[in-house]
Amino acid sequence: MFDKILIANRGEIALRILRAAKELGVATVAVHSTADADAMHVKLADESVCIGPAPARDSYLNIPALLSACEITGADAVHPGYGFLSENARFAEILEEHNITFIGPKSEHIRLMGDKIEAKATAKKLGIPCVPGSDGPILSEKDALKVAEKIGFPVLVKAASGGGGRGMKVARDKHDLSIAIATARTEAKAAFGDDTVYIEKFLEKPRHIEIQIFGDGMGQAVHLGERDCSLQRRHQKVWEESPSPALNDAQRMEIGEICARAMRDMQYAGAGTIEFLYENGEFYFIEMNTRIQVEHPVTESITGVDLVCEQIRVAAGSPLSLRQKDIWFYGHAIECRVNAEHPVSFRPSPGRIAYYHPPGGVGVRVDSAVYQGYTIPPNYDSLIGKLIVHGRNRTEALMRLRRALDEFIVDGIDTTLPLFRTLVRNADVQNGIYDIHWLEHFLATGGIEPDF
Amino acid sequence: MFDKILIANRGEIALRILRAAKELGVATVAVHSTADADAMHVKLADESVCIGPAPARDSYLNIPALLSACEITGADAVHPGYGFLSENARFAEILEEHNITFIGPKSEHIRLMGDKIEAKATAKKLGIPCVPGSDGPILSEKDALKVAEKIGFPVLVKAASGGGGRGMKVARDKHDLSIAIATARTEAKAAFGDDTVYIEKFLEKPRHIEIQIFGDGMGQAVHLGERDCSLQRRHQKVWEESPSPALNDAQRMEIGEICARAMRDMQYAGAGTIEFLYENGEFYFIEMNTRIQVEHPVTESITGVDLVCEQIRVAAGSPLSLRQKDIWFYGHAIECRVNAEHPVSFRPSPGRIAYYHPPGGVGVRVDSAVYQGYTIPPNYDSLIGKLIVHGRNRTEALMRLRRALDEFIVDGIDTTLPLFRTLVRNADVQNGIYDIHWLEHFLATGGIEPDF
Amino acid sequence: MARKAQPPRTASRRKSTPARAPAIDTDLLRAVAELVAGSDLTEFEVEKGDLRIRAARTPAAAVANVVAAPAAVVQHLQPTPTPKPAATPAPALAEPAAEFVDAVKSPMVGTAYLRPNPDAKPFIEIGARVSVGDKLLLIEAMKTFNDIVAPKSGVVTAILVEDGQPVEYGEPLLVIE
Amino acid sequence: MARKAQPPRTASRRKSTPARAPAIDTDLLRAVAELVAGSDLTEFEVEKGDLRIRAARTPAAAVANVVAAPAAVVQHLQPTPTPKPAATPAPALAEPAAEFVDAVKSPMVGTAYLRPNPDAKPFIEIGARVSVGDKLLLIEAMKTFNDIVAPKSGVVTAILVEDGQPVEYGEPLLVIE
Repeated sequence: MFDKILIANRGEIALRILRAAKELGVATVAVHSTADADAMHVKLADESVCIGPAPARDSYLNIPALLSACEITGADAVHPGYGFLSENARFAEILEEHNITFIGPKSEHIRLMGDKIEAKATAKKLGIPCVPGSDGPILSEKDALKVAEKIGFPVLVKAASGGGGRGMKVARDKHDLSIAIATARTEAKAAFGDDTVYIEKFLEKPRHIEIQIFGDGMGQAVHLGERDCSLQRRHQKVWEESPSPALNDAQRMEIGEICARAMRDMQYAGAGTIEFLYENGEFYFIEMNTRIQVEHPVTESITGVDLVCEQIRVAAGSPLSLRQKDIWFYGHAIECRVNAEHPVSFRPSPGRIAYYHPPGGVGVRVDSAVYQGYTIPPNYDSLIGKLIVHGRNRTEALMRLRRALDEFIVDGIDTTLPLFRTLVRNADVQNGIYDIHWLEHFLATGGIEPDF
Repeated sequence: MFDKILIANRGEIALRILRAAKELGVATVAVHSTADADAMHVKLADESVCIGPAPARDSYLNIPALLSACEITGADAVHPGYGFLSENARFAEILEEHNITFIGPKSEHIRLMGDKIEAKATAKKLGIPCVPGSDGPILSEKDALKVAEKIGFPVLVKAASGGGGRGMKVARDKHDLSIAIATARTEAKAAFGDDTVYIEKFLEKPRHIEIQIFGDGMGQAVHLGERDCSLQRRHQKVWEESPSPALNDAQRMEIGEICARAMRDMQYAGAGTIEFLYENGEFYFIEMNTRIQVEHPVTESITGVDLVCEQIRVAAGSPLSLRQKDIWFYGHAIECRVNAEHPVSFRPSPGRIAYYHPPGGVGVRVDSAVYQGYTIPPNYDSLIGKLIVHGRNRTEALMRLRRALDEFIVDGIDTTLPLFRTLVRNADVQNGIYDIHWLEHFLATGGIEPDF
Repeated sequence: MARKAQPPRTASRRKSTPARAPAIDTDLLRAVAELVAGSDLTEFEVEKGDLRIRAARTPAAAVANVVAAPAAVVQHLQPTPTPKPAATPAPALAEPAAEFVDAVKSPMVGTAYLRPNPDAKPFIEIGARVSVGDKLLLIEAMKTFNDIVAPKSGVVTAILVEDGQPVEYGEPLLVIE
Repeated sequence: MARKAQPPRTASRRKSTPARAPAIDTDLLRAVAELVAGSDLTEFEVEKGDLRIRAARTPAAAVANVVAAPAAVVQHLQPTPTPKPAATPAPALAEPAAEFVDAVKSPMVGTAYLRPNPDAKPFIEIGARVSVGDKLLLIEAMKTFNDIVAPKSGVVTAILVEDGQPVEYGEPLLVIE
């Protein structure tokens, strides 16, 4: 096991990592920008190092500063969390060169899955179902049309280096197609410096369903079921749950086993998530995230497995603590991402938390790095906490979520709690009838009371 | 299902009941003394009624006031929690006479188990293992000696109406015996107005292990495993865990099934706990509590069953939501009872909570009715919250408890948090090697740092 | 809407009168009255859902030791409002009843009656002069009617409950000055 | 021991210097210095485990706009203290470094060296007069030694780091007046 882990992140995930390290008896180093000197994980860590000014590129993305922090504290491993350098293959390599363990997959796997076209080709090769489309970049319009006609309109033109919804255009017919290609190329060139595009079948009303996998890097791998993250706003997940209201046990085990087998073949190490669109009983690979995800507690709740501890154990060379046959799924879990944003306008609301009281009691978990008197800096994302509930079944989880949301108090700033209080009372949400467009449509109808 | 439940209690259990009712969609009435007007469950309830002044006998024990509160609010059921009127058979009967459901067992069972001699006779008849001793009250010294010699010294002389350690005397030989009987009689007469005493075998270093049972009142009953509550101070439980470090699966299922069968025979309704002393592989019945216990979350954590919801459901006439074969025990749970007391002197410390920050994250549950700015009144018991952790095994639970205790902040008053921070680091506790005297001996050695 | 830091916002959900009767939330009334009485306001209005409260007063001259004129309170209330989630900030008004330190308070939980029977005249009315021991109202608890009598002599300056209203322990019933 | 309500008591666990060296917790030093300098105290002592800090000052006459005499700080520190649970209230002193607004601060994380090599004399000493651009110390980061030069001319009145001490971004290094 490691002696000392440096946590190369901030916010709730930094605290999550710190908790896992403490539970394993490993010392912790918190690194932080000047804006995060008062962060909870900084206060709780064994040591802390200020690594730079508020802008992330000068602190949390500053590889030399992180290396120096490892050096002066003697940390022998780095947990990158999510975002920031968590999917930066170069960072993983540099750490390795300095004999510091990167708690994550092999750098070659990070790199492979970071390239959308490469990732898709790999997935296909590994037997993971993919969206039909061009097998690689589109070289000409003629080429594009041939593919589009083969898979059938509507199709989606996507930038190879894209992400977060940028560089994506729908074409509903032949005429649309050339415009879509030109627009996607221009956007992608501007945003990512790379105008490579490819074509995929466009799904009208898919759900977002992802499979949590875990590998030991030596050919053992398991899946831990799915998460349904279809409730999204601007491609940001808002509400995640497991099991998906759309899947039955047979479907779950089938897609799960496909993913686990692929990871065995890859000799993948650590936690990963294979994201799919799901429509009419079919799964279509979107991408693979080679890190822990924001919504991992949903899986922890229904499996009883501590995924971050498991990441650390595996990175330290231990075998997986579980086999597929030991993993069961009990009950139902839901996570709400509570943001410091106005619940109607979604305008960020940094500032001082005047009163904070998280909910408690049976089946309620709160992962939050804020506390009363804490000032949320304006420099980073607006996630202030995750409320995760677990119940014996989906109804129990929903009722528990409702009561927990009603107990949750965050005063002094705006939060998206009113959004969740509305969602948990919505009939479509209660019935599990939603796709990735549902929330945007719902928000467009203006059903949220800001003081709810 | 009920329309409206009146919560005839205060503190964390009142909030616990409120949460269960909310999750079942039932309206709630909080009743409170003048000292509890600011209590969290009062703030969260749909309605609240002040039923009297601070002294419990004029408020929480005031049956006419509780009935009037039911009447003016239209509550159709009363949950008594633990303590106060929870084991008052007369209260259950009066409610019944007013067509209000008492959420608890039949009044005859409360009465039966409230009388120690009757309870033991019933347990014996139902096949529950008992401490060998006199089959009823001791009528003469000669009689007492005959019993003592049959079961072997040392023996314990106990008051039939006793409780909380009062009216109990150990006799190690014939000479001790007559003194012990006389002293116990005098104490019992003074404390309970009843000098009836009986004799039992005295166990030197037993553990306290109790079985959680649940019946539907119609002959169905299940057990939900055991809780080990051996860590006690002055007969008050301090730390409870499940499974017991002392039992194996076969022992657990054997004693559990004995208890469940007894409850089937009794046609017991609702939650109950059968308490045993355990020494050298044998169980000895102590008493049965016909109510929810403080430490019920330990069982909820390892079984996933919400016991308070289940109490409400069964009282409303529903069948049990589970059969014995559906109940499994997953992982390990530990509860610490955090009191507003000095951690060394145990002097109560009522007052205003200046800063409150409960721990969060995976596997951590906090049941507490306090909040920042809340003033703990001096009129009631000093329990301010329960920290419950759950892990995949005992080691994970202990490490999680340690990290959660280190995150827990309650400022402005003294709490017993330093006691638990010490216990979780103690080798005997870590090894599960303790009996009901262990904690008293440990405290006598003065190992607690008040600022730990 | 102003946020209040503590006690928890959920405090706003408290209502001390039962949901089945279109009863008056006396805590709120008292709080509004206090708010206005202790201020320079001459008029104050609160509206929320079906509920509307308006309070007005004639400003007293700013002379030391002169008691402010009692605030007049008007309340309209429709039947039971739909339950709202706990966090909905209702008009947040803290520490009610503190100003009625001299009021006659209910010694028990029950239902207050201002008349001996539904057809009779009230025991007392505002402005009535009462002597120690005079019957003021009845509180029904457990099917028994309990007499509430005047603890001192004086003039009844306020009656704070309505006929048939449920009352808590310690709830102010009326003021004798 | 006094309790501090916020930030969480666990704050006390923070130590900015690595556990492997018996280094001086300069934050704490500065905080104690500030505490004493900004007060009427003439002497102040903190003791916790192996650590003992004593600060004393000659009281300045109470004349407006006269800068208080700098507090003298003495520190004794044994090798790495045993880790303690987070809640152990160490001497709780908030907002260090705020008073060194004019100090030369570290532009990076690394290890500070006061000498060009272990056998050489220090670049500067207290009382030295320096000009803009003069080399003050080195900070090693990623095996590279980075020169830290004087941003202004003046006299070095304080050196806040020791030779070989790890420094954070923004940590005050020395004061030029």
